[in-house]
Amino acid sequence: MESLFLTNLASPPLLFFFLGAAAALLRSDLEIPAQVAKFLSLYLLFAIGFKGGVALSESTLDASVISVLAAAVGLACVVPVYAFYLLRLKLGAPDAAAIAATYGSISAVTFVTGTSYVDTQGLPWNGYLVAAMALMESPAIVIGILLYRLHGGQAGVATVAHGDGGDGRVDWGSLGREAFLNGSVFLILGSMLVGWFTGSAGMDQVKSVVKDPFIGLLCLFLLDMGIVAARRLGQLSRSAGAAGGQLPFLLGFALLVPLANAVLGALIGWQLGLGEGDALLLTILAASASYIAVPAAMRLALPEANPSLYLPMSLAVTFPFNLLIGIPLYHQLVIWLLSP
Amino acid sequence: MESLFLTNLASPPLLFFFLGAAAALLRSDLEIPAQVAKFLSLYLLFAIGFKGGVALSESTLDASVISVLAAAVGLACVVPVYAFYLLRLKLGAPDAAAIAATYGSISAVTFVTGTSYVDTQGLPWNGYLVAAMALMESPAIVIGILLYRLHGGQAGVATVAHGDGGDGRVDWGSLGREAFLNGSVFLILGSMLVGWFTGSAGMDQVKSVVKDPFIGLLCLFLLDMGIVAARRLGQLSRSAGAAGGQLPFLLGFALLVPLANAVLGALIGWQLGLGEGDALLLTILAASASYIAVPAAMRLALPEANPSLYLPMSLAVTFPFNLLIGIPLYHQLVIWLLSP
Amino acid sequence: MESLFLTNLASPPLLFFFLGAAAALLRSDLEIPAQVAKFLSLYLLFAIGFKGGVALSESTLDASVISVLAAAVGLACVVPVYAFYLLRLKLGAPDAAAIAATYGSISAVTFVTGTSYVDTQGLPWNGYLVAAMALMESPAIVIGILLYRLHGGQAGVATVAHGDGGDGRVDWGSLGREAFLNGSVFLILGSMLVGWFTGSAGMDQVKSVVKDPFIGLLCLFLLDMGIVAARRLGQLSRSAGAAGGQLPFLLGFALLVPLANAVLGALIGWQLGLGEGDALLLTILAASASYIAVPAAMRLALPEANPSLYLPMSLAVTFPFNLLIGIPLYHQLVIWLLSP
Amino acid sequence: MKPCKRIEIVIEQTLERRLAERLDELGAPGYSVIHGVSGRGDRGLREADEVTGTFTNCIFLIACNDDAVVTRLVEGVRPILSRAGGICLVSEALWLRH
Amino acid sequence: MKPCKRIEIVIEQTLERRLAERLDELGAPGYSVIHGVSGRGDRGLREADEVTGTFTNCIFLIACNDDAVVTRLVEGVRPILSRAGGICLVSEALWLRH
Amino acid sequence: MKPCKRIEIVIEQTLERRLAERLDELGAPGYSVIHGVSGRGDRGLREADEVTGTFTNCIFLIACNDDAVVTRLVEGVRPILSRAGGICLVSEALWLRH
Ligand SMILES: Nc1ncnc2c1ncn2[C@@H]1O[C@H](COP(=O)(O)O)[C@@H](O)[C@H]1O
Ligand SMILES: Nc1ncnc2c1ncn2[C@@H]1O[C@H](COP(=O)(O)O)[C@@H](O)[C@H]1O
Ligand SMILES: Nc1ncnc2c1ncn2[C@@H]1O[C@H](COP(=O)(O)O)[C@@H](O)[C@H]1O
Ligand code: NA
Ligand code: NA
Ligand code: NA
Repeated sequence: MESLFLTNLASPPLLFFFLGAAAALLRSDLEIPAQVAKFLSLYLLFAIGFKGGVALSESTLDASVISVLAAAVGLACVVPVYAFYLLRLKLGAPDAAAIAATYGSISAVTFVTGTSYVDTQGLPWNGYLVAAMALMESPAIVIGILLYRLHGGQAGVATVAHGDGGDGRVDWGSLGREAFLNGSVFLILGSMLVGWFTGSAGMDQVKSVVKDPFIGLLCLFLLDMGIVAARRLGQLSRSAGAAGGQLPFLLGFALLVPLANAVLGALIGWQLGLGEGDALLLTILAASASYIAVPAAMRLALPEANPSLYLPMSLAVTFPFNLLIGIPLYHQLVIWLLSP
Repeated sequence: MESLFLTNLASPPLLFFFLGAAAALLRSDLEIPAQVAKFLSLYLLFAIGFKGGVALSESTLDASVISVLAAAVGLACVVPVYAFYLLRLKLGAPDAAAIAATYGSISAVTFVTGTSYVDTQGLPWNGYLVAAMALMESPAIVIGILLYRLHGGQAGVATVAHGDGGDGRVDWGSLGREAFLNGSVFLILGSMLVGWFTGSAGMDQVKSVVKDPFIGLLCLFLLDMGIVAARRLGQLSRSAGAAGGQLPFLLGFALLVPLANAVLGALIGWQLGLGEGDALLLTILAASASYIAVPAAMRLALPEANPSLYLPMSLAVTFPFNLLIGIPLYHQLVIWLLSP
Repeated sequence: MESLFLTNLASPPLLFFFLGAAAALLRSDLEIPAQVAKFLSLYLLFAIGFKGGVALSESTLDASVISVLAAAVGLACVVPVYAFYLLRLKLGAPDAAAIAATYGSISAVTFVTGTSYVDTQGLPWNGYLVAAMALMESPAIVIGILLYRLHGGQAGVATVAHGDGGDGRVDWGSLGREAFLNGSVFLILGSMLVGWFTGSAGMDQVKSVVKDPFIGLLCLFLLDMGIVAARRLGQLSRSAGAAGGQLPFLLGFALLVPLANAVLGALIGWQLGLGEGDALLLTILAASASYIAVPAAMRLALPEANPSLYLPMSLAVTFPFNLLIGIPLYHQLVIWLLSP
Repeated sequence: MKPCKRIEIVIEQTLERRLAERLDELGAPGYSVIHGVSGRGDRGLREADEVTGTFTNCIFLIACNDDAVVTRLVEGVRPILSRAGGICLVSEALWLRH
Repeated sequence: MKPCKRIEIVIEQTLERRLAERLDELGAPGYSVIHGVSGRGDRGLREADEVTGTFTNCIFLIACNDDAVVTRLVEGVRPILSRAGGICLVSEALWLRH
Repeated sequence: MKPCKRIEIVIEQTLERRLAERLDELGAPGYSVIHGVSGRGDRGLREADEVTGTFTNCIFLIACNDDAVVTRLVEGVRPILSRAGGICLVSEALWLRH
């Protein structure tokens, strides 16, 4: 088991994440220009989507695949519900809804780092997990908003919450657009379609963009994420303090809920009879929390939720935790569950 | 013939163009950051220029090459003239001149997509076609301005048209700079020179930038072009409406003039005895309309022409038409002409 | 000897630098977007750092390595001192200090171009030279400031020089941060650490980013540097004129001091018994002058120094001189010194 | 040159499109948007360093010479600002008619 | 602090260099240029999304404390704006002499 | 809407962080920063074209409704500007309270 952690530690992407965090903590002026960082994130979605689509085109879409996708979506619908009621113990409805959506959805970058871990371990995995990832992004956004409407929509500021019209009604059109046509969701799904349609002939044409530089560019992107995550950490403690001394609760949530979700994910993978690589990736998906798609959508759908809570929780706590400890730990869990 | 269309359809660059268009039409917030999109366009010019230069260095520059280059330039001088008089039937001199220049010049990205089509079809082609492309960019700009001066320079706003000095004279210095030292023209020509000078030894040093990732990066650039093209389509119909219900005329122009030019290009290729790949690329050049070099130059030389006409016509109508239908159609035409 | 110059001339990176310079001189609007240019510079530091680290992990760190590193740092401490007193003959203390720091430090891009020259020549070189480069960046910054405090800190504007507090004291905390935690210094050192830690297994994962596209991306970065350098040349002559007709002195300095430093570097390399490649790289480091790390730090530590002097001197005079003539000349010098 | 009001709104990048649509609805004669703005305000530091736009601002500049429209614009953006943060400044200027 | 005029010009990115040269000719004491500006005006939406700069704007800010120069600048840029689009605003400010 | 001052400072990109810290010390209620600004001034052309930020500017916008703080801010940034270049403008505005 120890060796899983060590292998993980010696991976360049992880080390560049911590290099970036060190730069920010030491107040170096190192910074990836914003537009390039944005492009690197698009590149990762494009590449993982395309790879997944090509893999899909080479496998058969049978009942077992459908059941994995259904289970993944189910998980993405259940997690925000239990998370919301847990969070309501300490937080108002808007923050609880936004954080619940964040943890119900997934982090594509965590998944992508997971695939590079799985590849390094020499484990095979199936392309439809990319489809599972894409399908798990959006439901939590819708469910988060619904829970908020159910439990807080009647009060105060909330009456002018949606559509800015002051009439207290949900604007389903724009909510749907923010959930399902969100740039990152759209790009993964679209690239997956293109990859699936063009198959391995398409892959031959683009593999020196989609495959070869993948880990190297992931390093550069994680360098930036490390910088940003370290900067946000301080913000989290200030905001959580201002919100009534909730820091310990929020930190606990950001570390324990992913673990609980990982257990759920691993159990599902085991029940569905997935292979080691696939089960691990599903577990990583379950454990991950969104810091790109959901925050962007939440700012539009729920602006009264404080982004200085949900964004740092997922980016600066859960993400590094998953990268550093989570992935090898979940791997251990999966090995243990799958071993006869 | 059908199979040419299908092969073309299954090409990742084309599909990413339409994915981008779908994103924009569905109002997704997917977007390639502006500075990166600009850089990708520079990359494509750099790469195609370098490749062309290296190919040139490996071939002999004989009379037949010279005659192809001369024919290409001739075409680029004739097209804007007939296009201008055609357009004057419905439009004022500034718009007619700008659109004529747009269709007389070429689109490097269409050419680049054409080379990837030709490569996919396994057809050989010669580097001097890149030189032909570079030489075809600028003449139409100068001719467009000359036609405008000849036919409209005397009236109204036009008297302060050039050099902003209100004296009605053409500032040839800056016109020449805009036509021939335009960033994109300069970069293609310059990269071609470097490629030609350093030859295959130079190519060995840079081929993993210039060659390998070419199609993959073209996909990402066309994703962005798809987004932009779809956004501009609406603008075209509004502007053409405002200009007096000219939409049908302009759409007809944007579809039929490229076809006519393609026939001209194919005939020239056939007369000059070019091979299938070369003749097809020359045809594609003839059929393509500029949406990078010429619009930038026109804004400087002819600001009273409405960019909401000429830019969407070439970017949102002619470009996708060429990509989707034009290239395989021209291929069919060339096969038919060249077959004994 | 002539052939060294010719080989150098036929290298794509060099030619793209001069292509960029030509674009700027001809007033073409060719330009690499600022954020991408910044990212390319970070990429080069990342790649050279990682490569150096991996090379380090494969060599043994013995006494001879330590002595090279010590000699390199020593050189970086001595050069700014003699340069400062030389410059004081004609310039005020702030400008003298800033220029001295510039020439005492090194240019990572010159080094990087040097490694591509050395590779092209088929000469082996050792990874610890990257460490030498990283260690040579910062000392000159600190020494420049110290010299300034020693010789000018008492007068006029200078009394509010540091920390903006008007109390005339050096803020060592922020000076140290600017010297050693400067983004570019930090990124080289950090990437070197990651490369050293992950070794050749890490290299296998990232080599299609770190190695393969290196020269091609260097071409694109140097294209931009050529544009910027040519633009700055005019500024240098204006500023030097305004500073009292110092242009000849400053040009002489920018050409002769690098030569002198090169001789120092070559002598050290020879004394330490380095191989041809290593000795040449050390010579190039000695001869190079900073135009990224030091200018950024100087603006913070010594804002009264005129950046229109020190930046153009290193970027627009010394850098192209080293690229075009310096590197093959230093190679000749090293061959001559090392030949038995 | 005719007198007009200059309205400046600093708002989160993610809300750019929504604010633009609102301005259109409210009859703004036009607007310009500056991107990639960082800043500090009641909600702390926003460093424009992050890929979602959540910690990035943009600045809208609106010139408007109809005072009734100015009032409508200001009242119309107020609820967005009070829910999502940001500031709005109004100042006097002269608008060059060309 | 001395009184001055603040001139703001929103113009198409492609014309940046030309406007800057014009300002130099007209004797502007200096200027600052903000890039990558999107907007809406008489000529429709300009989304700053396109590689030629044709649908991107930039904003010039000019501080000028000489009223004669201000008039010259405004009159000098008027023909550019009337042919190429864009707006120009003039407002009052105080300029810190340092 | 309450009256306030609009302070605009054009300063070199490399000094952004330092100026921001200074503004915090001096009690600015908030600020916004526009990046990638080019310009021309006493120290010549600055084309925002270079990777160190040495020839790039940024613009700080500060709204402040406390005149004592305004004075403190202006006096506090003056030494930075006189040593490093740049300009500072102060104008009147109304601040929308939301
Ligand atoms: N006093 C101020 N002056 C200038 N900009 C401000 C000010 N207060 C807030 N801002 C800008 O508005 C953004 C959001 O403000 P807030 O909602 O107060 O956090 C900040 O990030 C700043 O960019
Ligand atoms: N009323 C306005 N307020 C602010 N900016 C404007 C306004 N009208 C036009 N603009 C800007 O000027 C650009 C060109 O305007 P126009 O020539 O009217 O299309 C627009 O894209 C906007 O960025
Ligand atoms: N009169 C002015 N109007 C607007 N911006 C100016 C003016 N003077 C200087 N600037 C800006 O301030 C920067 C530094 O000015 P300076 O220190 O005078 O070179 C310039 O690059 C411009 O961006
Ligand atoms: Na999750
Ligand atoms: Na054409
Ligand atoms: Na040196």
